[in-house]
Amino acid sequence: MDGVFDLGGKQGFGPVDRTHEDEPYHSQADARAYALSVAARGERAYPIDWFRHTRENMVPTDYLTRPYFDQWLQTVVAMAIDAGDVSLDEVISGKAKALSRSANPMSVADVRNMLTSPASFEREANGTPAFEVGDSVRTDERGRSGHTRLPAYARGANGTIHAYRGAHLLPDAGAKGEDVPEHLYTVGFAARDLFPEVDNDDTIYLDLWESYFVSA
Amino acid sequence: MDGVFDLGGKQGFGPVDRTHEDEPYHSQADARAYALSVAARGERAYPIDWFRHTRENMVPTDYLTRPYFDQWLQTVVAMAIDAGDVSLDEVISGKAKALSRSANPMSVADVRNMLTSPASFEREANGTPAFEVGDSVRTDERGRSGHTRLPAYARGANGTIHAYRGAHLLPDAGAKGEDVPEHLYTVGFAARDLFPEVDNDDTIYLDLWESYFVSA
Amino acid sequence: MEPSYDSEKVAEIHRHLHSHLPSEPALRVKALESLLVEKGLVDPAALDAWIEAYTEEIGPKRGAMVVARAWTDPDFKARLLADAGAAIDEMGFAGQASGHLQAVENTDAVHNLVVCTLCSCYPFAILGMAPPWYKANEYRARAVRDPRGVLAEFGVGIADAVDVRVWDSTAELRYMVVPQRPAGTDGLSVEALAALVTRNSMIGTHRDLTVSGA
Amino acid sequence: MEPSYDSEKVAEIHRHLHSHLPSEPALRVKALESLLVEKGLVDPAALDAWIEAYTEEIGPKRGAMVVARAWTDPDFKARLLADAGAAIDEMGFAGQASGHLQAVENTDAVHNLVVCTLCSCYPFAILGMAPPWYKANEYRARAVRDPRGVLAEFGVGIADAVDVRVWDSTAELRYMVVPQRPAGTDGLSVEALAALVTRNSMIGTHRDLTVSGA
Repeated sequence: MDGVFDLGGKQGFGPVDRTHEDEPYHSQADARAYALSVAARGERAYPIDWFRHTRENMVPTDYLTRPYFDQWLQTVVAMAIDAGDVSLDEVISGKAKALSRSANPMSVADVRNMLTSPASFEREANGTPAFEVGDSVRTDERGRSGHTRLPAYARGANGTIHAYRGAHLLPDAGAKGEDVPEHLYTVGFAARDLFPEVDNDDTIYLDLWESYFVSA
Repeated sequence: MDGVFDLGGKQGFGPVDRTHEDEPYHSQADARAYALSVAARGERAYPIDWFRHTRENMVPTDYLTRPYFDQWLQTVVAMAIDAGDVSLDEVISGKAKALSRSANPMSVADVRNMLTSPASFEREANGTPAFEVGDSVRTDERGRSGHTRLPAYARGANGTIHAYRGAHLLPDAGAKGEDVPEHLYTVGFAARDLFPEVDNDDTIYLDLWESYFVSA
Repeated sequence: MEPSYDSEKVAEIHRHLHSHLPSEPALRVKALESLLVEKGLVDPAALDAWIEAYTEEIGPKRGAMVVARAWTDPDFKARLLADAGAAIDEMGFAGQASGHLQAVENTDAVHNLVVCTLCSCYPFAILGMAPPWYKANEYRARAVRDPRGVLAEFGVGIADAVDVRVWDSTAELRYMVVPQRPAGTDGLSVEALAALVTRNSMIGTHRDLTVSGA
Repeated sequence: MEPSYDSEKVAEIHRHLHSHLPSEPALRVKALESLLVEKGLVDPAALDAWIEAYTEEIGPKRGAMVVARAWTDPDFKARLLADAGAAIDEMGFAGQASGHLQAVENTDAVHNLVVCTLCSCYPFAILGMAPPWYKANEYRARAVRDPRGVLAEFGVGIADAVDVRVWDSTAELRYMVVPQRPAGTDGLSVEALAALVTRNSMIGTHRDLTVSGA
């Protein structure tokens, strides 16, 4: 998907604002928005890429102007409306018509469990990886219509396999509710091959799935 | 330049709002902003692409959220500050410190003249055009660091020369204050070659300069 | 002084203006107008002349006259399709952004649509002020990627067999669409025909003109 | 019901929420919290547990302990660089977004910088909440294109001879930078060393740690 969220390499952005950098939450609303967005995902194990794709489909100017966890919260609410756990009318009116049929909210024990249990996105591979460390690869030129994790700045670019990472769930499929393991690689790109004005030897690394490459 | 202004093909944008479509100006402020932005460019013949590039360098969220002529006006004011016709302090304080040394504002007669005198951007060509109607061309993959007029959606794409348009001033140079004539072509691209989800035979036409192509 | 042609410098100026000018558009415009007039950089009479030109004089009626003449005068139509800038000059309509005008013709098999994805370029001299939707992010983003979807929102259905041609006018060429002459208009005068031609039909977001002018 | 996995549907829901929810962020959050609690979709005690976890318990001190141990324990450092997820699990720090953690080491010749250009992914379990700048458009846009310029804004000058490696963590791998141990710290305890490690040094926007901890 091409959209305003794909910010890497976009020009015209000014200095990085470091306000509030030493507090975990920059406001009370920020803290509540964070907690709500993780707690309300609770019972449903939404694929992480359906969450990301739902966020990507926010009104573009909201995406670029609203606080980060505020966006998470709206995304979780949009997913809940989509899945029928709450209705758009209820959210807009602020009046609950009935308890959610599926209501079985995340408990404090669930929270403690999630805080100590990292999720794994690695799965059994189908077949052997096509590339080895040191191989040259070229990325897909035009991107994909739906959710995908090849940033626009690295499309149609030549890179080198830096590491093989096993088979991970393919985000493009995850955003459609499908579990598709695919070989994942870390790929190094010479910054000068990505951005015309670069005149140094810096390297940009991206973790990319095998189907994002067009040829060796 | 890669930036939020390069909107062609970006996804996530909703329905087209047709409010105020039958009035020349959607508000009094819109009318004033238009008039100011054309009148204040007056005496200085800023290259059109310096104007465009200055607009492209607005704060990105302003670009996406502010009215069109409001953006034009701020762009003209930014160019005037850059050129020293007015100071940033004067604009921010709203208090003129002195008449502009260069003040020789556009008159009503100048306006009438501009309203009946189309500008030409065609110039004497240097050399013969490299391509003919019907030739296949491929556009540059990575764009340019500064102002340019090859939209991101048509980079690294194969197209066909539809028409030769003579030599026109190259925008990339115009944004740097340089007059560089270069052969201009109208190029047709199959929509299906630009956007993965397209399944029809529609065509997108773009007017592109010869240096935007990498090979025949 | 001359312009710096320095991207970083103007970006920084924009950031200062973002931070210090009123955030409300009408107040911002008013503040800038006062200063530019006071500095002597703008003559208020010129402002009124610009506004009036596109209120009273220059608008889509010009384009409609051009289209109606093309429908009734085959020689003019040939000249229009060959060099639209020169053809509209014959009618006294040459002006802003018409120097490299191109006319593209709808047929039973072709529908044309005009956009400028990079900055909303528009043929002012022949169509007047662009409608807000033409300048909107939504139209600029979607017209090249989903022209049929955009057209459907405008109430225009395009049969699968009809090719859509989108003209993304990002250089100095400007485009106007010559819509098809509606049936049942054989006896009409050029003026009556012009009254049937909508502004949107000349951008391409309207296709089937009717004798009722809807 | 199951999710629709329909982009258009959720985009339309977002547009409704854009139009109908309060435009002020704090009011929007409050309104949604009331409803989600009333619907029984959220337990207020769980909200407090989430907030407290990242206020009281999980933060960059964890990462700093990992770095200090790596400085003083070569075997641990080798395990950390080979499989950071497993290594931090040894220390009881495994948690959110640490399942595929990678540690990348600064040297005299290399400086590492971490970003997520597509959505601000961050190793919560080991660094706590991401600072606002990490999630900001500016950092996401510029860190891959002009890392040296961004670093200069953070007061970090990088010699031409030093290679910058930017890790754009858009998949499920997360990255932490292992900064260089400052000179003059030979006699310090692991705890004292950990106190020298800044959060930004583990993201890469700080390079030269000092014994004063600045």
